[in-house]
Amino acid sequence: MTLDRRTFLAGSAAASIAATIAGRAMAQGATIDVASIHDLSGIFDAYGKPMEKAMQLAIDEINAAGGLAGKQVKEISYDTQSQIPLYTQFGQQAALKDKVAVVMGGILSASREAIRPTLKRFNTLYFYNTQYEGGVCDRNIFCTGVAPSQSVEALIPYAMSRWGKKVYILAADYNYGQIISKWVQHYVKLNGGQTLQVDFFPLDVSDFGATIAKIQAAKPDFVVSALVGGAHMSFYRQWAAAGMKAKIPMASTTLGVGNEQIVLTKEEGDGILLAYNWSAEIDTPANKKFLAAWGKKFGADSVKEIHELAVATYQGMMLWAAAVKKAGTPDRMKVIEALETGMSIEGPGGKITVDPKTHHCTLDVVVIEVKDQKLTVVKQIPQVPPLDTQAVCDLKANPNSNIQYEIKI
Amino acid sequence: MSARGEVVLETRALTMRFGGVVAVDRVDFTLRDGELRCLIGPNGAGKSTFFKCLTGQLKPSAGEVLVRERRMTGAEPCQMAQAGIGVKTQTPSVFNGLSVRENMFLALARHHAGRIAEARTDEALERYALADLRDRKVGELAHGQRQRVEIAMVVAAEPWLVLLDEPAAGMTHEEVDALAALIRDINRRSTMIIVEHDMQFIRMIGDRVTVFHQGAVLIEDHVDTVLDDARVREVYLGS
Amino acid sequence: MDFAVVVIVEILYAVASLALIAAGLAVVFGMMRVINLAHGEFLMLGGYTAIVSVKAGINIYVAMLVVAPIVVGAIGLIVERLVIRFLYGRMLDTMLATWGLSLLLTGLVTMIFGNTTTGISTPIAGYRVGAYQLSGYNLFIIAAGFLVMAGILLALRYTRAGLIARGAMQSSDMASGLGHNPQRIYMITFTVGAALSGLAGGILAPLTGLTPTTGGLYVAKAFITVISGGAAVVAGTLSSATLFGTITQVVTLSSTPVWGDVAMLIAAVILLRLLPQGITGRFFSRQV
Amino acid sequence: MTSGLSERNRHLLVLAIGLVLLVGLPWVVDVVTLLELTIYIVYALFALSLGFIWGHGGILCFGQAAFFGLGAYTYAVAAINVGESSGPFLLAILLPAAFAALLGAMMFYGRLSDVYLGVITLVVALILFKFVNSTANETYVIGDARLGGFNGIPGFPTLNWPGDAGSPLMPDEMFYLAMGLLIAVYFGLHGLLRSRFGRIVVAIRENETRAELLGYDVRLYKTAVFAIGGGIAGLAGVLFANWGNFVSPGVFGLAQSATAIIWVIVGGLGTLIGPIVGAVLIQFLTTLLGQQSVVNNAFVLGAILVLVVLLLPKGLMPTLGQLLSRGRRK
Repeated sequence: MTLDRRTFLAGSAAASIAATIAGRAMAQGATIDVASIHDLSGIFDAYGKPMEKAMQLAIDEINAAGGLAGKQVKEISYDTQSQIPLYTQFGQQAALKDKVAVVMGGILSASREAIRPTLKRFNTLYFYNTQYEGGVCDRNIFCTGVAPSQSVEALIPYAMSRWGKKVYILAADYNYGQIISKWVQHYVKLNGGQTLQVDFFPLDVSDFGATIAKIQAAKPDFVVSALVGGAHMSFYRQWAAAGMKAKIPMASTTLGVGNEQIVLTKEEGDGILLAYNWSAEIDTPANKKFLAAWGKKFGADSVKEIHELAVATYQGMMLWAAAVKKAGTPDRMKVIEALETGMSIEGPGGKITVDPKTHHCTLDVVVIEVKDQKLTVVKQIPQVPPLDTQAVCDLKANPNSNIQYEIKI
Repeated sequence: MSARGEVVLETRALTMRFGGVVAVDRVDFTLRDGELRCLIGPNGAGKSTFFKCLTGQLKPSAGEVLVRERRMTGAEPCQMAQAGIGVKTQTPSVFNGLSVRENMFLALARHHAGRIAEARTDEALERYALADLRDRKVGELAHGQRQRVEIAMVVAAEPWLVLLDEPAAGMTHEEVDALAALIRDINRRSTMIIVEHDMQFIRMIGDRVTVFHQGAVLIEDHVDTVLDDARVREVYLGS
Repeated sequence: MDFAVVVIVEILYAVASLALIAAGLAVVFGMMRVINLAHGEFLMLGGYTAIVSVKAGINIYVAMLVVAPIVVGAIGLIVERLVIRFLYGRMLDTMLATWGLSLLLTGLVTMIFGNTTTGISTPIAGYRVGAYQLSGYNLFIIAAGFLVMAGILLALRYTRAGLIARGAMQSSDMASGLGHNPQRIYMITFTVGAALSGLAGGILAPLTGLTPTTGGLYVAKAFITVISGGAAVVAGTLSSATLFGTITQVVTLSSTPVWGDVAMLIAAVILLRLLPQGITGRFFSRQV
Repeated sequence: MTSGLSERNRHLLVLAIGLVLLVGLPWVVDVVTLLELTIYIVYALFALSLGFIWGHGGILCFGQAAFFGLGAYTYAVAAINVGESSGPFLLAILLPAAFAALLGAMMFYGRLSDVYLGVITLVVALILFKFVNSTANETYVIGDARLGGFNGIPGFPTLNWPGDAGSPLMPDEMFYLAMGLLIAVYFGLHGLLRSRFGRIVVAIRENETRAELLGYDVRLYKTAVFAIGGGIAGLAGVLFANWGNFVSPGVFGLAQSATAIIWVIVGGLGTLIGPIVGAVLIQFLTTLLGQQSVVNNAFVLGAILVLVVLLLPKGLMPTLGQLLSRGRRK
């Protein structure tokens, strides 16, 4: 995009476009503004609401410690209402009107892919703090959540060793589900297993009766669910209602990310295997401090709302803050360069380190079993690098790269 | 004044069924050039259904409609109109929301290009004595005036065959007299079929009359003969 | 063999749930020629009523089968008195006004409960057919669907109220001649339609999660089922529900739910193109 | 039409206001507001497409978003494949128009009307939505463009100066284009309605039977009107796609069709300015409501729709026109 053309255009709109494009004019306000763009209502609100709280907590802590580069940090929050087009719109507003230093946000991969081009076009730094399918290769974005080579890589062999080799995959029908289901197939094959069938479901499907019958006809050893959002919750209910819990076990790449285990009953959730970066049960000082701070700010009841994505958001915000401190300025390029030195912080989920080549993170992984509406850790794997994206992406060599790689199987 | 010209309209075993009800039952009907034919019959005799089969508003279940020896069975109303047939429906069917002038323009615009149609419209309004109503919305006019507008619209297109469904319904005595004169005038140029209820009116204009009963043709003859026929009296008055 | 049973149960379930979803709309459309586009929201309100009642400690069956229809019936009554009654005979205006109502109710529920998914678990355990596990709740829905349809049929055919209602729909003059106020009959019919929607919403609530916008998912299906069925309330709804339910489920089982839905929609388009008056407009005119 | 102004003067006034807004707005507002206004214009154009077929053609389409979405997606897919935007721009108008013609022919030659027409259009939009929504798999590609399913298509080449793929339109130029097109379409439709074709279309709305009995092939005219409406909706879709540089299946959604109906009914049926005013007013209100969280947006829109149907069945602009002329007469 050549957006530095036609600066001779008069008029205030044209002038302000020119100003935006010429580069973010720094040091305008008394605060450093940060945009939070999450789904705070609609069918993805279970993911978004705690992420927004995590932003608030992180900013409080940053400001309490004296702010950044001599200024307080101010949050500008947008609710995208679980509607993907609103990401584009709010992304534009954050970049052009609010002129924020960084955008933290995006939940579904679809929302990330909607907002990523906008923020790149308007030179606004972007942090995507969600576990996702991996492969994004773009110097303007940092991805702080777990990727398949971290979560799926841990989950599938563990589940296969417990239950068997034949797998039936259910996935949400958009880029996340499409790609993660390939990773699942990849790791199933790698461990000598067999994928019987992959079924995709649009996010508004809530009746899984026929599917449950189909799964039984296929007779898998276990089911892997990559279902997403409020409507897909009914799958777990219907699965349990049909009495399937005792018959076919299940692993999931998404359950628990929105704290589904506390919305589902014990009978519906128990025994499902998961793998993420964080569980409330991780016994480290950083995690204890984080839980205590959250409880203090939002009330003790609210602690159970914390989930994987909230923790990733908190860690993403803290990583950015550390980089601003190091660079001494919130200027986009300087912050990117600081992060690319391989910065790390100690977060509730353990040590998290930026991988300079991919802008993804090396982090700890825990395999989890749902028990009594809690995420019980059954296995810990320290410091797993983002091998999937590393295999295809090198931003040091190709800083202008701007695509999402997909695994071929 | 009996049949004079060639056959211009013919139906062969024309049948119209609605579900299990046979509204028109194998009707053979012939109309000759220049005729003024009345279709009569009690309510539910099938004359209106038969009429709608001729105008294209209903698609007959069986049988044929021939217009000047061309098969037009099941043709669309617009095709019937394009074949030169003008139709006035039972209740005034006009463009209520539009002005009298616009109504007339639309009647002419199918036959003439825009400019010519505009000019002809004003002529026609004069000819049919509608000029002083020209800017009024048709929906605001009295019932009789709307009937006049509709007949004028039908006739202005110069059809060779004019089909009228109960044109005298709801008219005052004076209006009926004027209508009878108008119909005789139209008949000088066009062949006509008139569906009618009002015996008085039929006597005024009558020539050949076809009587419908229970979906079939009961009798077809000159008006005087028909109205004296015992069977017709029985059908109309009940036994 | 076992799988055949499973397939049949799944098809029956799809037919029954379509019939349930459409029942309230069918009564209101069939009897009054009113297309209620807030129908989906009536279902949604039935669902919320049931869930709120259960969470307040009421027995789940009471909540679904008694509380939900009463509450939604009452809402229907209010809606009829405030809006619908001014619009009788203006089909298009009624559609638009009820569409507005649907937005309004969605907004209202969002303000009260938040735009978020809620749900309750089904009260019936699964059962076994040969090697297969089936949801027990599906059987409950099948029974409920057919009972509701039979109930409407019997009520219209054999009760005095049904007779009067049918008479009024044929000719409101006749009904008033017999000393019945057609306005009152319309009011009662609409209320009953709303109550049926509430009942359906309550029954379906435990199955799928509820959001304030759930109504939108229902209304299109109900609308298509009822219009394709044609004028006859029970025969129409049952025949189109059977057709669409079977198509949806067969295609879903052999591919995915999306194609199931798409197949149903395409079937609806073809059907309406061939039978513009709906199935019963052609084959069963003059029945209920 | 009765109004205080003569018809000619009224159109001159509309033209003048349109031109003033076209030239003046970029000078007085900042870029974010200009972007916001551009989307109002896009919606106004979409409303106009429905207002034309409904208010003048008498066809109530419950799935107008089908053509809007088709325009948006056609543009996105074609732009990715072609690069230069002129061809995709035209294609994205012609394809929805052709699709509307086909669908219209199917409906009107099958003599479907009223509710049945409503159901079919709604269902067709739903089918498109469901189909596009389930194309996330990489096997759904057209040329170089992946359909993307729920994700939609981000980052396709936006409109450029004709013939020069290297110079995309800037936000302010997008505004000029959208506003210019809105004015052009408005007066284009105005001229069409004054032509013989347009007068027959209005006559068909007034009384279909009479028009047929006069020999007009109603099916053909309605199909043509529907196709024109589809083309305009497609044009609005193209602009929408370019505005956000993003399309997703939501453009086919029920909500999209529904809002258009609200715009038209609030603004007023049977006028061309009504749908435009309706779209801008309602969208402005939506934006205002979006900035607070006390009252829900849908709640207010729904209430407005109910009240308009009950109290102002003709819509805002025609009612306003009547009031004005009554005021004059006194």
